Amino acid sequence: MGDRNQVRLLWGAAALVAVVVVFTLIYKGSTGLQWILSGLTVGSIYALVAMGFSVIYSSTRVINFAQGEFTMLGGMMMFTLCTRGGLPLWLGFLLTVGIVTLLGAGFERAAIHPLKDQSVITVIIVTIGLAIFIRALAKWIWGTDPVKVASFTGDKPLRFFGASIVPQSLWVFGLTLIAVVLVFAFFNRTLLGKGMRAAADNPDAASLVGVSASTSSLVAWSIAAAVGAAAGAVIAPINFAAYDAGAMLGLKGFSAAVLGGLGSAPGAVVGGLMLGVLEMITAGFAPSGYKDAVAFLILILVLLIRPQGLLGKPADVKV
Amino acid sequence: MMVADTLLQIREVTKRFGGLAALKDVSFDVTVGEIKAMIGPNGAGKTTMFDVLTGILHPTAGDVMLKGESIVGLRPDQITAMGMIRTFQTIQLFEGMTALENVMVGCHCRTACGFASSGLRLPAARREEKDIREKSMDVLKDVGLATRAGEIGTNLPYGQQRMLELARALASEPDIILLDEPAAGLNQYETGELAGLLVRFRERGLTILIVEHDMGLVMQISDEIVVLDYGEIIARGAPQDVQNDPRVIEAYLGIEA
Amino acid sequence: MDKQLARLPDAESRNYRTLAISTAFILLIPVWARFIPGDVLHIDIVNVMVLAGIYACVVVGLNLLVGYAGQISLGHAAFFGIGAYTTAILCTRIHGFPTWLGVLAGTALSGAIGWLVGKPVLRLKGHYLAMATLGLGEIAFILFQQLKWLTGGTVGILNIPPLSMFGLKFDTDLKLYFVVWIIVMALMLLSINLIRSRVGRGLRALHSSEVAADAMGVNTSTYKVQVFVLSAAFAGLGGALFAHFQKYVNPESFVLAISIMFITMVVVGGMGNIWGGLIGVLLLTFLPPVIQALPQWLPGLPSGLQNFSNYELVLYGLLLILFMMFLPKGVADGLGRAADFTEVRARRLGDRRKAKRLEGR
Amino acid sequence: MAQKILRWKLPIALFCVLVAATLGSMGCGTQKVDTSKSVYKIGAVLSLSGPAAPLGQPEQNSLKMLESQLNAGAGVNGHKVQFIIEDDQSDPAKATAAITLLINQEGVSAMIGSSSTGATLAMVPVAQSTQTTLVCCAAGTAITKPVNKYIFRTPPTDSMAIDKVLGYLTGTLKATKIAILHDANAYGVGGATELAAKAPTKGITVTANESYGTTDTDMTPQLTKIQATPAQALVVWGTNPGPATIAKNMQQLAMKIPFIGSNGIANKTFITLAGSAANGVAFPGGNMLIPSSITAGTPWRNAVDKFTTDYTTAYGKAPDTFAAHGWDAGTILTTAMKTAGTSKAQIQTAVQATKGLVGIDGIYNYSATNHDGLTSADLIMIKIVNGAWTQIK
Repeated sequence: MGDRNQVRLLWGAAALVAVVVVFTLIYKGSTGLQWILSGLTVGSIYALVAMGFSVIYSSTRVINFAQGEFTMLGGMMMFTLCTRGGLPLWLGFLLTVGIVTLLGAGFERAAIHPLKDQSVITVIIVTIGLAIFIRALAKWIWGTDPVKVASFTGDKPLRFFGASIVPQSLWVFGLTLIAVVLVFAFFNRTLLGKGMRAAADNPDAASLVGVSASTSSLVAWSIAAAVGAAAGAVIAPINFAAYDAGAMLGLKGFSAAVLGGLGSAPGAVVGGLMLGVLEMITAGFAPSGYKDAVAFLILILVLLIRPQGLLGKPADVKV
Repeated sequence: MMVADTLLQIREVTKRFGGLAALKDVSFDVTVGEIKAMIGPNGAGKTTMFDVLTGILHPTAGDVMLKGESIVGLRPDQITAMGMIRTFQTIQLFEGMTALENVMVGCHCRTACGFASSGLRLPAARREEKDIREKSMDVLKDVGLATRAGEIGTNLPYGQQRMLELARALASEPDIILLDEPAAGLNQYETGELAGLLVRFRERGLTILIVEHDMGLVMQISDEIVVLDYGEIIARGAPQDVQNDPRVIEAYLGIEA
Repeated sequence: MDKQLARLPDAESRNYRTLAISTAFILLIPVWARFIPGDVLHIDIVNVMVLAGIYACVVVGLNLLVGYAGQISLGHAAFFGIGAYTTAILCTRIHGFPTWLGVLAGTALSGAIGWLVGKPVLRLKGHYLAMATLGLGEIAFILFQQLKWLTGGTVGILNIPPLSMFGLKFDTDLKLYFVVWIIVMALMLLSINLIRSRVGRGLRALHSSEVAADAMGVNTSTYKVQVFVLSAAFAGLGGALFAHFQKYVNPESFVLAISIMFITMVVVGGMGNIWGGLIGVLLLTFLPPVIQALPQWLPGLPSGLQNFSNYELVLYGLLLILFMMFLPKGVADGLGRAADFTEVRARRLGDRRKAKRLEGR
Repeated sequence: MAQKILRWKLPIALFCVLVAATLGSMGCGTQKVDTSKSVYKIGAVLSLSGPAAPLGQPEQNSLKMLESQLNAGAGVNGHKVQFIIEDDQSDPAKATAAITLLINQEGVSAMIGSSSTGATLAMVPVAQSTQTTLVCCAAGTAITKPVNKYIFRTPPTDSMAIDKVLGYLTGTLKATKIAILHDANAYGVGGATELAAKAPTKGITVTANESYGTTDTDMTPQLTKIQATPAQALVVWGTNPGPATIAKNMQQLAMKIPFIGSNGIANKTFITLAGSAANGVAFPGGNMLIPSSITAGTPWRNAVDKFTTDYTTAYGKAPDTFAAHGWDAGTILTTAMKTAGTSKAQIQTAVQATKGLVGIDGIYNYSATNHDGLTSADLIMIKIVNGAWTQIK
């Protein structure tokens, strides 16, 4: 498929989404706006998780099935540190991110690094093992009941044009924006980041840039864990943190990452927001039981038209 | 039905990747039973041409005819079935398969048993399997790898891996075989053997299109040479003519300097 | 001498022998299972083994897809479910519908749907294929939940009759045990044949390098679809047996976690090793009860560990990681190497002879 | 030749070992000693992990408590009682395996469980084929409708809760138009379907019947849909955290219509999660949640008070209704075994003959045609006022 077609397709997709959104707005007015706002909130949550997937993928080609668990841990830590421990938000947030990042890095050294020569699927199964492990541990520590973390800046909804949104959503938007800018800058502006991308494309090139696959993997896992934890901490007040929240977040995050194109941070955001908005609009129009089915159907269709996701690089046919 | 004795006709083939053209309306024929060499500096588009010929890539423009039928748009396996097969610049033996099994894969397009008959091991399947084995053994003997049949292909020494790839290709009973730098990484002695082998096959009526950097080999065996540079044919003709062609020398010096 | 060479051992030559013996093993299990006191291993072995056999049907097929053709699927619970629901619906709605026919129908329908979705989806590669299949699995799950008129919604389908064939009624776990495991062994035989065959080589070639396989004349796109259909059919068969085993189906038995369990069984057991699927199933089936039995074996464990539901999954996750770290090619691979070891001397002996003969060439 | 022998050596050796083991064990094949003579064994399959874990764990707690209390006393007819508890991980297949294990290997005389409707229905065929009495802690109507000889239930059924809700809607709220928003899982769908079916009989029209995924984090689209209808009240059928999210979303959308929950939110967790949004929410729940709702001095009230204090001292938190379900299931079976001993047939008869048994959830009366035990009279409507439960008289 030539580049021109690619671009055309992208615009096509964008136009399609735009049409759907505009239609919803016209047809449903403020209600439609409400759906879209909710969609954007949920979408940014997906986007944040998706970014974790993308970071690890773009530098190691591995899909980390424990990404959702990092997010879950983020929420649970916030609960322990701030709600239970009474620490100020900013401190709790920093500690949360710090601890989970260490966990991520530690796990990479302990279980991923030793597998550097193994097939990707093997590593993926290891991440599944990790997910089970973390989830069980969390259940052991925090029990089965979902917990509540107070919103950062109160629950008084902000309303405009008849739609309303909780302040916490703004925090989620903000974090998403910061995260995507940082991650993007890291992979495209810093030498290390560029080196890591090269490392994934072809190890020899990487050694030229002076980045070993080993460092690359360690850094990637740390970043992914950090993003995941930050996400968990910020979304905890919206979706109640619970030991088993990771599974759903992981699933949706993975979907978003693939939809946007694995390995592209902006793609993760686009994918996440698209998924979120589509889900909410479907929930609004269709019988709500089918909303996830529709979301997945659209996802699959997108992949069939564009096998590498919306912003992903096409897989090169090299002999 | 097929044109005189030209086996492969390449007509103004152009291949663009995004902006830049890897091949600019290249045209030449390969006649039955000849050894034609395609040479040129790295990045001249030789491998791209092979990919186009074998259906891995589709030409942006132009046409390719095998035995008088256009093969543009056909799947690689269909083209192989039509009697044109290739080897790869970087050895592409199948992991975990014995030398024998590798060659047996080569027989694929000449055999028919599908999931049902193979899964149930019907008599037909057994018979076919036996034939495939024996034929593959013969091919292995041909290239002198008979003693290695039971070993995992990728564990063989480099030279023998090249030979094995050749054998695998031959097992598909091709009319024309495209060799992508078959001598790469071979030592003097092995290269000599390869040369002998190719000539022998040609005597059996096999047509060969070869891409090779080893000028010695090229000059020794090829009947005609096509020189590519930046995706365009800059010279063609008998070995010695091409050898003395200023543009060719320039092109090569160009990359050496 | 050519004959001699033509009979050279290839990768699978040992399998038929192993299959025969392992069949004997497995068919004997119920006999000695009765003498394992329940407090050693806290499970009903026959009952657990029936379920294991049912999962094995799925995993053996999935191994052909993932291990040999190198195409991943995270949605096989869907085909498992389609098989289960098909026979469940037929046998409960149509009075006196022959259950074995229901099983066949389940297998067939599952395969057919596998073809429908496989054709488009298998153009995707790697993680994108994983995502697409995962999505299909989720969609199937949601349909199982939402199509109340057909599937009974979340409540599911009750009172599914036990399996019966040629006038025999397989209404106890023990009877079903033999049916299920004979089927599993039949599927194993089928897979071994397949892997040894032209098709099998094609699949392995496709796994190793799609481009090279294409160039060697293997119609990879068709093969992908066909092997996907086959694995879907196996999964459907497993699901149908499951329905008649549990006599009740509801969507909860076909969630994403089950798909992931299947793929995990394949990988832990050993991708691209015909025994991998089987070993993976047995391993992951018996791991939890063994873990559960740990406290009584090592009474030193802290009391917090005594409550099984707390630590079982923690250990399970850990072990999964460790298995992959120390046997990254799967347990079957490890066992295989162990078995080879006993043969090494014999092989050396044989090879030397062969070598001699060849020198005399 | 040597080759061949060696090739066969390993498998054959293993094979012989197995055969030897088999024959050996047959020789000294003393079946494992049957201890059930001295101890009354009751099996329990509960969801201790997975989605239904919040139900299974309190049930396990109270069963353990009951066991120790009985054995501290005379046990049952002088026999010690043992509840053998298995985790089904909220997975039907695991539930089937667990009940088979308990009946075949452990030789239990009766069964309890499971916590969720799906797992319970998966256990029914086994209980039936082994003619073992199964007292379940799940509320799904499908379990006892039609009545199955061996299957009994402790918790109030969804239909009872629904009757209670309908009564509240017509009586207190005088509502004629309601909207339903339910979890897409078995519990939510079961309740919603029945509510939608019964509402018209009470002169109530359902203006919207929407669902949400158990793990969804935003239900505003469904709510806006409902907002667009003339519904005078919203009935939410689901378990935490869904309803809490809905309460918060309603606050966000400034929806003022009353929120009526299911007995799935009859726990303090809902109040914690929903915070201020929880105020004004009404739901059907067991009397035991508000002991004062039971006439003081009655045996039931005393039982509830004792249970509550014991449980709180044992586990550091007040019991919820699930704890009560577990306790009652245990009590019903042990009471039956007083007369029936370990004979499965007699246990079934005895349980079915239960009359006026004082439990925690209520007073149990079973019969050949009714295996539900309780009636909607055993439920009350509860309203959350300033984060605390108050009974709606």
